[in-house]
Amino acid sequence: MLEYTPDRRPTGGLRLPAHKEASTAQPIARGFVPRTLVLALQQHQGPPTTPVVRRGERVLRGQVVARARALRSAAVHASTSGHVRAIEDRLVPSVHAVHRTRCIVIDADGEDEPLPPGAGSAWPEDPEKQLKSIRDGGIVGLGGGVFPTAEKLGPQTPCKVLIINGVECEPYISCDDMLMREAAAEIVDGALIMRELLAAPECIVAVERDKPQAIEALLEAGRASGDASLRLADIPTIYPTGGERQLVEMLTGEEVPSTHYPSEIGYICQNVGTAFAVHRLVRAGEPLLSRVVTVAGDGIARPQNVETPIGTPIGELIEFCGGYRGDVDRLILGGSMMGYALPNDEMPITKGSNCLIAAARTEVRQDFSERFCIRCGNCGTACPARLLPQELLRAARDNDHALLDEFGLTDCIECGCCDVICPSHIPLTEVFRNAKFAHARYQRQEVFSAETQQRFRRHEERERADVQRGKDLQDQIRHEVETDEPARQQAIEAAIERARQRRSQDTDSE
Amino acid sequence: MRFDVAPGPHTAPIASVPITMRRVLYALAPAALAHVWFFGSGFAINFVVATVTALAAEAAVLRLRRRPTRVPLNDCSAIVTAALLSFAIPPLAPWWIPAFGAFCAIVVAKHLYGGLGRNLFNPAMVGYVVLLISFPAELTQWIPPRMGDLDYQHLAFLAHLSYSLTGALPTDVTVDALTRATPLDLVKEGLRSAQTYSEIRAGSLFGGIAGRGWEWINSFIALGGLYLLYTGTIRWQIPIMLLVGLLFPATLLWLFDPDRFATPGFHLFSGATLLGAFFIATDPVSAAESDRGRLIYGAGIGFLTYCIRTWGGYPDGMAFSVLLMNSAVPLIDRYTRPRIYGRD
Amino acid sequence: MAELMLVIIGAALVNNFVLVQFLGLCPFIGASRRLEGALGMALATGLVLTTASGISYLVDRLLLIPFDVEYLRLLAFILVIGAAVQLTEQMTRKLSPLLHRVLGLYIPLIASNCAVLGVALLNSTANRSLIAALFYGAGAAIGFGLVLALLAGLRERAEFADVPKPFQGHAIAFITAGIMSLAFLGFTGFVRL
Amino acid sequence: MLIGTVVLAGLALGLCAVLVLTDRLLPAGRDRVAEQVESLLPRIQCAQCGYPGCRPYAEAIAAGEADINRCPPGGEDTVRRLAEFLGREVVALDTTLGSASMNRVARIDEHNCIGCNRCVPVCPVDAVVGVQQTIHAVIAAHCTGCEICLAHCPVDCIDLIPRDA
Repeated sequence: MLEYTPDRRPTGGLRLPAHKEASTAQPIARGFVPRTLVLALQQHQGPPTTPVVRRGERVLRGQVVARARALRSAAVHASTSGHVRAIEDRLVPSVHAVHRTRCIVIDADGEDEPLPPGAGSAWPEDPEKQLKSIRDGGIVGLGGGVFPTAEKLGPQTPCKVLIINGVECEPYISCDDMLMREAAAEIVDGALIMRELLAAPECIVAVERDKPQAIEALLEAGRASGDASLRLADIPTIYPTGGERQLVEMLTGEEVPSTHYPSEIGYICQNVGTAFAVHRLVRAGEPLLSRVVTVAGDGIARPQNVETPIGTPIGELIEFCGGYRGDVDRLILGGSMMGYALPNDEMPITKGSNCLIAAARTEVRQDFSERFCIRCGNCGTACPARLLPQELLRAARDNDHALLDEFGLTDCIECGCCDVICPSHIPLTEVFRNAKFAHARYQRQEVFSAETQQRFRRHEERERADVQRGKDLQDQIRHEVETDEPARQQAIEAAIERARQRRSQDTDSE
Repeated sequence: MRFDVAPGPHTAPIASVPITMRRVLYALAPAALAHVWFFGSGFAINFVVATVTALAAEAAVLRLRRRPTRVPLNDCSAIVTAALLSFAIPPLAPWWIPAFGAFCAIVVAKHLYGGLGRNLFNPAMVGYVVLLISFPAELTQWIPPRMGDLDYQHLAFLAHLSYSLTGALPTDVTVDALTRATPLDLVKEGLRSAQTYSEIRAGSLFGGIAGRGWEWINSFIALGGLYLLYTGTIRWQIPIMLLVGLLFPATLLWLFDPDRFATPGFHLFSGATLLGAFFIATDPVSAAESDRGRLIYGAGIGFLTYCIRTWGGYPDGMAFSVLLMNSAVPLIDRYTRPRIYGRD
Repeated sequence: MAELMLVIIGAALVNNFVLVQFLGLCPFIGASRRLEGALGMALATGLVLTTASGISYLVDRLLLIPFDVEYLRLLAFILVIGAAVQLTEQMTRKLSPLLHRVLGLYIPLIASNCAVLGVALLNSTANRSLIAALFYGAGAAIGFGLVLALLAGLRERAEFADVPKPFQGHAIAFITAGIMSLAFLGFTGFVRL
Repeated sequence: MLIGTVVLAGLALGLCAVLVLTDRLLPAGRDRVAEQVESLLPRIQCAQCGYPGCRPYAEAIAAGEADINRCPPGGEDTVRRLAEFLGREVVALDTTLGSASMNRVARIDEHNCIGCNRCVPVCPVDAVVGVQQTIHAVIAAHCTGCEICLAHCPVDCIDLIPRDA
């Protein structure tokens, strides 16, 4: 396995303090079994799954509780054995915000009884069936995007490079780092399986330079795997080079067009956690039942990484890590840059939750007083998508949608760099998020207006056609009247003649 | 347990406007001390008068427009404007010169457009140009540096203060005795009257590279500038390109005809070159916004300064070229937008 | 050749028609609300300026002086300028209908632009060759166009500034133009004509 | 004196000749301004601007006869877009013309509809479905909220509800 450093400099981005020392001090805590499970039916980007269990039914660990129909989906499994208490709507954290969705609530019985060994299906040979079993194994992208892995590994544009993303550049999050240190061999094996499935000529594992133990472990595992074409790229510690688009530009120099996904131009990015899950599914036949979650922040007694069963309520996870310490100002799901604040801690951990920060008052932004923009351009320099946030801010506040298109609002990845570097403390990311909603509504209205114009044009054509048909009819009648006018005249006279003769016969007969 | 919900990135911002402005003031401090050391207390008096007028004018305008006065006042951008203005005007200027200059800068150039961040032109330069054009006499009353071997008369602090406030001079001293032309004036008049540059340089007011006293002040300014660059308060595009825009034609023409053109070193260390490069042109509000735009903006100021100094009527063209490029900024911004990621 | 360059720089920058000689102020303020309109106006006025200065110079040298009817100079020049404006009007209506609509009334108003008449008269009084007159007209056109584009850019940016009520609209435009003319005074003494 | 008038008359005639010549030579440019103006309007054909549809209103604006603030469904946004496109002053919206808005759709009250079929032909986008003697219905996805059918219903059973209700 060849280690190299890409010779490109990332565009924009910030060097942020990592805040990862506390959570990487001890190894991943394993063997945690929660008391209850709340399994959301939709824990991936795509259509929701349908439940296959009823209330009161007993389920075992690893048993499918919700089946996925389309390929663009992923099944949901019971992460521990127990009884299904109810199937109801609950508040569940998704990729961008908290939303209400149907969940299966299971009361764990504490035995954690697994399925009988023969139950798991063996790893099939034919690639089509392999994708189906990945989907039925509930494997999704664990980097935070929760895109169904089956659909991403499926046949579309031929894959040029498979990128295993272990960059993890956002502060506080360290689940990938610990996973790479402790399970490097499994990750490399999972990567090779995926590469075989995609028939990708190249495979690059990307790790940030500030994770030496992880790089060491991966190099060791890479040499052991004996695959020569595997490469490891160490990436400068600049946020947000971990984003798909930024990583593709960093590793290949090619820019993903703003209207496409990286997978559509041949670059498949998979998180190290996903590679590990694929390995577990193929080698041990075990579906995605748990994931490593970083629990960090000054408000936690024992910050650490925990292998958490999917569906564990956050409150129980925090209890496992020693509960809160001091006054916790904010509970953030995700990193301190792109994560969002949770209203309470009763919500469950989903497949996409990679980090939980119980932030004390000093760790998070307190004052939201905003000044005028002094056009210093720092945000433009820090923007990884090379946008001009100060112009976007002005267009958004003026809600001038043509200008928003021109300055590339839809290309904003909401990484938050411009917010952090702005000397006037303007909440730029929040402004852009709201502007995106308004912009989407504006675009829908434009499409609706164009359709209406078409419908009105068809309506007018049909009316003109009716009027035209009316005129044609009249012309036809007038034509007929003129051409056979003499014939009609004779017919009338003949009729009069007959009438006169009949009358004369009546008078003769009297 | 319930928590409060706040939007957006949770990391606290790492910069703020007051810190930026205060850093600029710290960077200017050594040069200000050198100015007082070489040219007497004139600078200090002007600075105090300008700052008081600037803050008073800002407070008055904000109260007149019923706007909160506490936040804008403590970002001390008005003090930075006053400081830059005091560097530009001669030490021996009556009190109403800095006062009127600061008034024009703050009220006309800044608050008529809506306050910090909205002004189109650099306030300090607008104030200075208004003074330069309306009161040319007072604006040329420069005094020679207080060097050991120079035997020019100098005013003590109290005499200076009384002249500034009342215009009255001690009995045996006249204004003409005190004032001397600046090195830039000497060079321009000398070259115009067919003297060769080396003859002019031989004059007593000239030190190692440029005007005596001024060399030191400008080196301290350069020091302050490097501090700003190091702390990231300003970025390298504008200062470097300004110096390139100025020194490139200077060296070219100097190599072409050393007698009729001043040396690049002289241009670098005289007049407001370094002050303009690190403090005036890098005013974020009136400068171009994208990095490419700043390259053009800086180079433009440097080149125009050189043209005005060599062929123009005024000794130091920095103020005029800053305003000229400020008026070109909207066009520069429109045509130097960075290419968005993923779009051709 | 250098002398011609000096004529252009002189007309465009040093004694700029709008900001130093204060000629042609009404279209300068009127047409500079939007940058596209301003660029269109700059082109139209530039076309009129160059053609009018050329033709008026010929009319002056070939018609007025031989028949020594120089007292009719003003009338003849107005005729020439009117024709040039009508020519520009036709071209904009045919080539870019949108620009014609955006500028609307301002194209015929070029005829009343004192910079255009100014160039024609200045050309005739100063004894210059035809080429110098054309360059002088071109310099005036460049100067007018440059300054109009600059002000349009500044005014578009001033729209976002929260200008106090009494200064909104044309007032802030005049103040901006005033500061620009301050800046252009830096060019005084540049060209010793 | 005579020479002066002759010179001026000659000059004037010469210039006119040139102008007539250029007028014929220049190619007639295609006038797409009306099309572009129409693409800025909401195009829901509500005719509340006083013109029978958006195209005639766009042509009137392009010709300079109509003012740019006569489009109720477009609101302030359309006025600003038209002002920016045509380089004119932004004028306050004329609110007396009507209150059509794309955020509302028509709904026929099934209890009162007598199947008179008068609303179907007047709907500019054929969003009302139904034949004589049957209860009619509005396709919400196609309805633009232009309020034209409201006036034609003899039993007044059509009312406007928010679009995403």
